[in-house]
Amino acid sequence: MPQIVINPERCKGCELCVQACPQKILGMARDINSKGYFYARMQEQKRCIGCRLCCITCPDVAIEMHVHGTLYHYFAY
Amino acid sequence: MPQIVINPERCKGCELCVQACPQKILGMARDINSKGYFYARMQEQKRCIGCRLCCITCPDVAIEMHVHGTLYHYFAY
Amino acid sequence: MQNDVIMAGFGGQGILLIGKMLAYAGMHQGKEVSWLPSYGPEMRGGTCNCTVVISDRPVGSPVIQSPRAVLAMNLPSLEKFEPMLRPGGLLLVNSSLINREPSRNDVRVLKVPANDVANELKNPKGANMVALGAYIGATDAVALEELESLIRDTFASKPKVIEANLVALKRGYDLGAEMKEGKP
Amino acid sequence: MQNDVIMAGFGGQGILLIGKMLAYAGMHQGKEVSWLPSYGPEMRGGTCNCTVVISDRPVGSPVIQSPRAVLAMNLPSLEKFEPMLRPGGLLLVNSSLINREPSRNDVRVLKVPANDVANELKNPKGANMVALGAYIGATDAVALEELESLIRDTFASKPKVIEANLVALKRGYDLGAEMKEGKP
Amino acid sequence: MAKKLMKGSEAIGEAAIQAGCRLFFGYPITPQNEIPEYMSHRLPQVGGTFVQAESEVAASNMLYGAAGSGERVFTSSSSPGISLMQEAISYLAGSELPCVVVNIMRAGPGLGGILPSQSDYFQATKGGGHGDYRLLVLAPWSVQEAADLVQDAFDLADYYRNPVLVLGDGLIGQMMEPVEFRTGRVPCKPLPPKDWAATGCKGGRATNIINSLFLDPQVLEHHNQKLQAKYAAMVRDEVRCVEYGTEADYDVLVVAYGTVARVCSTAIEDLGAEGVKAAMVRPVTLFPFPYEQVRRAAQKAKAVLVVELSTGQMVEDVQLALLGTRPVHFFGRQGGMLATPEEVAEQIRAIAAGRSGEVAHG
Amino acid sequence: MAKKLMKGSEAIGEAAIQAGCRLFFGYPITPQNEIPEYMSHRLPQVGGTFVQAESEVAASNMLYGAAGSGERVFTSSSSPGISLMQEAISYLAGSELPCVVVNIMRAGPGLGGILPSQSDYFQATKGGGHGDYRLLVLAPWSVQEAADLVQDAFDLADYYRNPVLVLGDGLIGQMMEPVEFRTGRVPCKPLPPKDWAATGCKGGRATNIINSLFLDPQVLEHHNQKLQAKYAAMVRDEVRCVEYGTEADYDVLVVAYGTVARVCSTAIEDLGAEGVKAAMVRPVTLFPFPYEQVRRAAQKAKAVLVVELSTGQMVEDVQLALLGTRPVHFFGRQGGMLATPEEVAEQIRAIAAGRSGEVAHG
Amino acid sequence: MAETVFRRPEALADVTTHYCPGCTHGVIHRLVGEVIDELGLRERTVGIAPVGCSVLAYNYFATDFHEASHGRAPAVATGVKRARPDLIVFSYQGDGDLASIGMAEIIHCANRGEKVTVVFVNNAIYGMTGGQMAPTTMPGQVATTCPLGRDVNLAGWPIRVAELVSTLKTPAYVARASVHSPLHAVAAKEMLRTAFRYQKENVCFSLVEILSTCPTNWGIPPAESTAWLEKNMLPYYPLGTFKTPGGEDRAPGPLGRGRRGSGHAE
Amino acid sequence: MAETVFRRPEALADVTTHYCPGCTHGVIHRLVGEVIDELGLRERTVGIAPVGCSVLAYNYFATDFHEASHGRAPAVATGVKRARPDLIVFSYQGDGDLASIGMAEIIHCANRGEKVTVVFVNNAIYGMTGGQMAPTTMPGQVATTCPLGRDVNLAGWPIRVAELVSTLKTPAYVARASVHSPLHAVAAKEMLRTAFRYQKENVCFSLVEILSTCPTNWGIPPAESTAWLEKNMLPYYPLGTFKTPGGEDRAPGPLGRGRRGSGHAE
Ligand SMILES: Cc1ncc(C[n+]2csc(CCOP(=O)(O)OP(=O)(O)O)c2C)c(N)n1
Ligand SMILES: Cc1ncc(C[n+]2csc(CCOP(=O)(O)OP(=O)(O)O)c2C)c(N)n1
Ligand code: SF4
Ligand code: SF4
Ligand code: SF4
Ligand code: SF4
Repeated sequence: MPQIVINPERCKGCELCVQACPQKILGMARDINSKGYFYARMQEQKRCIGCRLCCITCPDVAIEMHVHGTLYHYFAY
Repeated sequence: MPQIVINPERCKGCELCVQACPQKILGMARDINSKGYFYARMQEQKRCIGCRLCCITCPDVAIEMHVHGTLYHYFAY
Repeated sequence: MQNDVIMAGFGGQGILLIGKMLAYAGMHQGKEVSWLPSYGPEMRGGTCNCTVVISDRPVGSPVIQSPRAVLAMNLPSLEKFEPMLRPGGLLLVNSSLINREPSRNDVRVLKVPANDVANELKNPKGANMVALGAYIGATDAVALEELESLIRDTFASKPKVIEANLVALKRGYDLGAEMKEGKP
Repeated sequence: MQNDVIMAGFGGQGILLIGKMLAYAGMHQGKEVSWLPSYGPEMRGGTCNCTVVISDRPVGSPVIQSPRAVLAMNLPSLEKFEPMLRPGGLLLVNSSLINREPSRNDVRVLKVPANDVANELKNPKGANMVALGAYIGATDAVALEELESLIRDTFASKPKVIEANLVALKRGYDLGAEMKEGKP
Repeated sequence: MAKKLMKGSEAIGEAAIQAGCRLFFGYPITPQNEIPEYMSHRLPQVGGTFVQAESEVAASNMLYGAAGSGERVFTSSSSPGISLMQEAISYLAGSELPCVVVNIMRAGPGLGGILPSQSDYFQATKGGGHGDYRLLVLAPWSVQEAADLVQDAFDLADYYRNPVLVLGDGLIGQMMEPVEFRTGRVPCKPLPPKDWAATGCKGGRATNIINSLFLDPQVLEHHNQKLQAKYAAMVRDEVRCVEYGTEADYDVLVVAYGTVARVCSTAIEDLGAEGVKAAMVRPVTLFPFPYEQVRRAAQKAKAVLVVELSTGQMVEDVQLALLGTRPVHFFGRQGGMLATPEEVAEQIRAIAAGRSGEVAHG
Repeated sequence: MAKKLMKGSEAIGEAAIQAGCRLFFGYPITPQNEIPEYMSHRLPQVGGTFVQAESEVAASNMLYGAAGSGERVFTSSSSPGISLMQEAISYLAGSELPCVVVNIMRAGPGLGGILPSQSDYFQATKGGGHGDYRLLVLAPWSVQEAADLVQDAFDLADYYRNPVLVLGDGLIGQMMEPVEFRTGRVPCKPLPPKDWAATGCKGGRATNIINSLFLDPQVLEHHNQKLQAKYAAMVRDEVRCVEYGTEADYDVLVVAYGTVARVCSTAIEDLGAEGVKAAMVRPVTLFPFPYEQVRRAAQKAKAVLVVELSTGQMVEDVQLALLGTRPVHFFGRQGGMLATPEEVAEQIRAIAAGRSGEVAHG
Repeated sequence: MAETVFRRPEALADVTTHYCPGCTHGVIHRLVGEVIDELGLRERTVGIAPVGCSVLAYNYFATDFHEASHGRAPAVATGVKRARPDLIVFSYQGDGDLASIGMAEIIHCANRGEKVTVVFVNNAIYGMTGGQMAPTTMPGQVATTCPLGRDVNLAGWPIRVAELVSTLKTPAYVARASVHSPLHAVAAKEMLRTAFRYQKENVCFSLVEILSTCPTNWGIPPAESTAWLEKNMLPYYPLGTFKTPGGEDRAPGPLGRGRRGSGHAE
Repeated sequence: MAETVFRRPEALADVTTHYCPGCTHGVIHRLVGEVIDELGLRERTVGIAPVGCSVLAYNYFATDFHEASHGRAPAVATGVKRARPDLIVFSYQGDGDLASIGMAEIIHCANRGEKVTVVFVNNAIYGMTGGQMAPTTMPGQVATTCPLGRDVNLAGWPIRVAELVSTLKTPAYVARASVHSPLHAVAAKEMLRTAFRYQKENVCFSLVEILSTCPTNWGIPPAESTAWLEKNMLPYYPLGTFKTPGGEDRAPGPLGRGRRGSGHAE
């Protein structure tokens, strides 16, 4: 099972990950981080397919992905 | 009838015209000009066919060509 | 007589604009003025500020070390400029975004909930006008009328905006004036 | 004691070479020396010259305004440098290429038909050696032996050239020596 | 025209246009990007031409071509970019081409920073390029003065057939002040016809050649002496400086130029209250430098204080002016840090009270 | 090694190799083409690398990369090419990179000519680039001294982490004199380890960064002060000059550097016969300038004569040294014309006889 | 027990960058960092930062770095590589830096065949200085120094760096990628890996041009910037490999004589 | 009564040049002069001299002239043309001047589409400074800074300027000619005429690269230099027209997708 971890302090709220996610399970928080940005958050972890597109698209390396058990990748990266 | 006029003072003796002349009627003088160069001279004006290759090839514009009567050029220039 | 103020806030809060308007108004009133923006590192984002001087005599240094007034539209600005304010000076705080108390007690503090007032007036972008109004209300640095006509020229094409901004400016002015008249 | 000479001629006459040889010889004899070429406009052709100074004390100016000797291998050189020669100095003229008389009468003139001598010796390129020999013959600026051994080293690979040049040098030397001994 | 509130950079651009300049070649660099940006939208409106060059090297050589064509032209940059122009500037001076170069100085060395500085004084006044040449250097202290000097710069350049450098700092470039452009302004110098320009040898006139190469050393020496005579004329006729409070008597004379001089004037006024007496000479032309004026004004003072946003460059010219007749003190800030009135006042106090050591060489 | 007769340019190249330099980046320009040419055949023989750069701008930035890698490296050029290096030189100084730059000066301004000149003194000593920085400047007067100073230059550069400029003229570059390269030469300075070099952060050492950008003005000011402290140390410890005849008494003190100083020495000797008494101070380091030595030597003289192949640049430093205590006279030739012993002697005579006017400012 | 399958590469310092929200400079940084890690080069890599928005790259990569003067990174890289051929040297440059002021340096660095890697970020604008026209700015695109949009009759057409460099005869690897979508980023990484591998194996000079966004100076929100890039830049800047070290000569021949193939005079 | 059918063009001053015997700089000067005369442009032409052996071109042409700093003639030409679009502006540059130090200026001048004409003399060497390696020096050719001959592994392959410039998208006329034989000179003149005509008609930027000899620094007598050029330079520097203003885009496309034709995204 994939798990997405977003670091709110590193997020600049560009929303590229929200756009990139094929499952549309990422969204923006209502409150701002210390830098004044509305940051991204995971809304439905269980629907995440672990494609890593959000991680790859994030310009600020604010997203990490962990896997519990095994997971087959659709593409090598 | 073509007539070739070589200015000995302008000639630097590079011999490019001698090489260019299809009639091989140009040669180098035995004596030097004031700059110390052995200069080119016409040896057999009457065999000149007026092709202008010597004029065109001379880097120092030392060669002029005059025509008495009419003359047909092999190529436009 | 000289009035000088450092205005500071987030990038999008329209700080530089109200600074320029203040300088313009001063100029129109025949005063000597200067407007100096912070131009930070060659890169985007972050906070910004500007220094405005309005004086009867030619402006000496356009850089003011200990200003007579500080207008802080957000917390970072308060933290950066409060210490520089000269004793007895005016500290204008945008209480909508700043919830901590100023730490200086040797200055006059004027709290203006600029964003709340602006939202109230259905003119959320007008918080800077509220703050500007409050500043002149409390200092008479320039005449209210001067700024009003300036707003009319500036937004000539957008009558709606003019109205909204005039109202915001006036509301701020009254808040500032109250303090001047020593009201709570 | 100081010897200095300006050597000048056409590009191809090997002037710079004999200048260097003279300087080398001086150095090997433990003297202070300098060799300075003319480096004209950034382009090819034309005449060239060099100034050689051989002295017992460190060489002051490597640029000599009024040299103790002038070695002129062609007419332009004579015309350019004759006037600079200091009174009583040595004017060495390559009479093979220069048919006009020197105009100075306050200097010692040594005419050497360098090219004729060289051709005679079947060593047409050796005119510069003849001239060099004549110069030291007339001045003893350096010892003949010094130059001879230098020639041996320089052309070590080409024994023929060595021989030819040694002969040319010696012939020149004798012509120079004659004058020194005041012969016609 | 009525007064307008303008950024220094824009005022500089508008001044050039008012002076009849219709050509700008430049490359972006902070803190003067507003100059090319202003020219890029303004020039087309007046039938002029703006070209963003590929580099400062290219810009300065485009300047050469346009100036050699007899047109009024200018470029602007900031410290690192000006360093890249040094070869071309030497060529412009050597070929005697009239043009205007604006340097809005930032802090160095190297990439340094982008905040105000005055550390290019030596480069500007002694010649950062090779060879013996001089630029006429003008240093404004306000937006209005920047506008006025830029217009004069074009006249001076044409009159002397010499590049003129306007030396400002980040403050001048960035701050807004009221500016007025006088209508019907007359040139500050008579403008000789540009019959030397390379514009095509029509009607069989002899060819005009824009050139700085003289292979014959005698000719090149003569050319150098001609240039020196021109610079001597500048020294004789073009020195500009402003004195503040020198009619009264004072203990300390401050010498400063550009925006930092404003800081000094504030300091001097504030000190008046305390009874500390100081006056100021502000050079407006850095070359030619007002040696005579500084020398004269220093007579009344016990000591002289030079204030610069550098580690001390103009201070050498002040010492050359005084030649030991008065102690010379120096106060400088670097790296974009600005001297404040308070700091300068403290320096003056210290000197007046004899609490400060003077500058020495070697 | 035994004495060899070498061209100055070749001696400079060989000296660099003797000093352990294995990298040369440069671009051809008269009168120093023999330096790159010599390096191009010599370096491969000793396992070094020669790169003909596409320009002086590129060469000076290649220098930056190689110096930042901790290797000994040098480049050479002549006046116009050195002007093109000004931005990079400011970067090299700002990033504190040890390297050697040779300028074989030719006459300017602009393309000028190719004959000897000393008209880049200001550029070399005051800073032709932007910002407050200094180069250590060494000026040889003979081929042997050129060879010696080039070797010292590498040591000084490494010791101070600063670019060192060797300032010669066309004569130094072109003339041949005997040279000796001492075997087993010891560095003229202790050589600190180059642990700051960017050579890959092996074994988890913190990353090394070669940089001159400091966006925080406080940090940049601090960096500037650090640099100034370094320059102050050079002023304290590195001044070099040679005095001639200053032990005897004399009426005129001559100050000259480089090959023209040899002309002056000849003139002084010739005058001895006439009973005209003169001595000379020859600065070997132009920065730091021997202010103190010039001041001391001038005490014994009635007047001072400065001789340069320029319109007068070093003369300002001499005036700063004397601060009016002695009259300063100047004699210069330009454009590639060389001062002759006769001319200089006549100048000295005139001064000794009080027949000559001194230099003034403003 | 959880395994981390995506994390910050070791070659990237664990700091927040100054880049604007959504600026893909950050993506390119990460891709380069990942490649350096995967090839195991971090401890012998030296980067060259340009003058541009990425001027602070020396703070963002966990490798030794030089900060070069504007446009000269290829010359600095040459200096480093010639001094220390054992090091892996890469420059990271913007389009103003590389294609405007630095044109001579990049052409000659490539032509000498310096064994370095150039990461060329083409965002069609000058970012750091606030949005002036770049040599790569698109026709009609508005910039602060072309307020009416780039006029090709006055400023010429955008320069295509990959095409230009690929026509030099000296062997090299030249390619163009984009990072406006995650899958394009994956392809970009592949090209970067190839480029660094060629250097690691001491084969040739390599340059990867990467199309990137500048939401701030384009004046377009990040999420829309990617679409703008795709629509406006991709057609003019085709993606792909333009030159490989062993491959054919890419220079055009004289007209009428067809294109010069690898058969041409060696 | 005799008619003179060949004489010095009016646009060439009646002086002896400093060029070495047999140096074809002189031929190129004459061809340019003849074209200027034939198009009737002399009185409105301004030439830009480079730094190189042709630095004194300002003395040899009977037109107004600028002497530019080394490599910057295209920038100077830009300044002149933008200041006075009514003038005919041409630069005359050597290969060190144009292809080495001046690479950025020529690429950008061409890319902006400045309506000037560049006469580029490629003699594969630095003449004026005494025979150092040029960017155009042939592989194995000896020069004073590559005493063992140009090693393409260290110095790269010779730069082909006509090819390089022709790949820019901005419309231009780009061609390469030679003057090593009279008939080649005739063809060269034809190209020069075309180039100047395009400028006269205000159509586009034009560049004509002309292969030329340097007997002095090649160390080959003039009469043999022409043969050396033919044998060594012609195969590597093919003659012909590389780009015409109306013609197709000459830039290579990504590999595998064939060559980019004029059909490509405009
Ligand atoms: C010599 C010099 N000229 C100009 C500048 C100003 N400058 C800094 S960055 C830059 C261009 C930045 O644009 P680009 O290279 O495209 O990089 P980006 O910021 O878009 O990533 C310029 C012109 C400078 N620092 N130095
Ligand atoms: C800034 C600068 N760098 C270098 C030089 C020296 N220089 C003069 S001409 C030249 C190159 C000449 O070669 P090329 O351009 O091929 O022309 P050619 O002489 O072969 O006709 C060089 C390097 C210079 N004058 N200025
Ligand atoms: S991509 Fe990264 S920075 Fe952008 S919103 Fe998502 S997490 Fe935040
Ligand atoms: S015109 Fe032709 S035939 Fe006559 S001399 Fe000249 S080359 Fe020979
Ligand atoms: S300005 Fe543009 S390039 Fe620079 S950081 Fe912001 S978005 Fe990125
Ligand atoms: S050096 Fe070469 S290019 Fe120069 S004039 Fe002589 S032959 Fe011609």
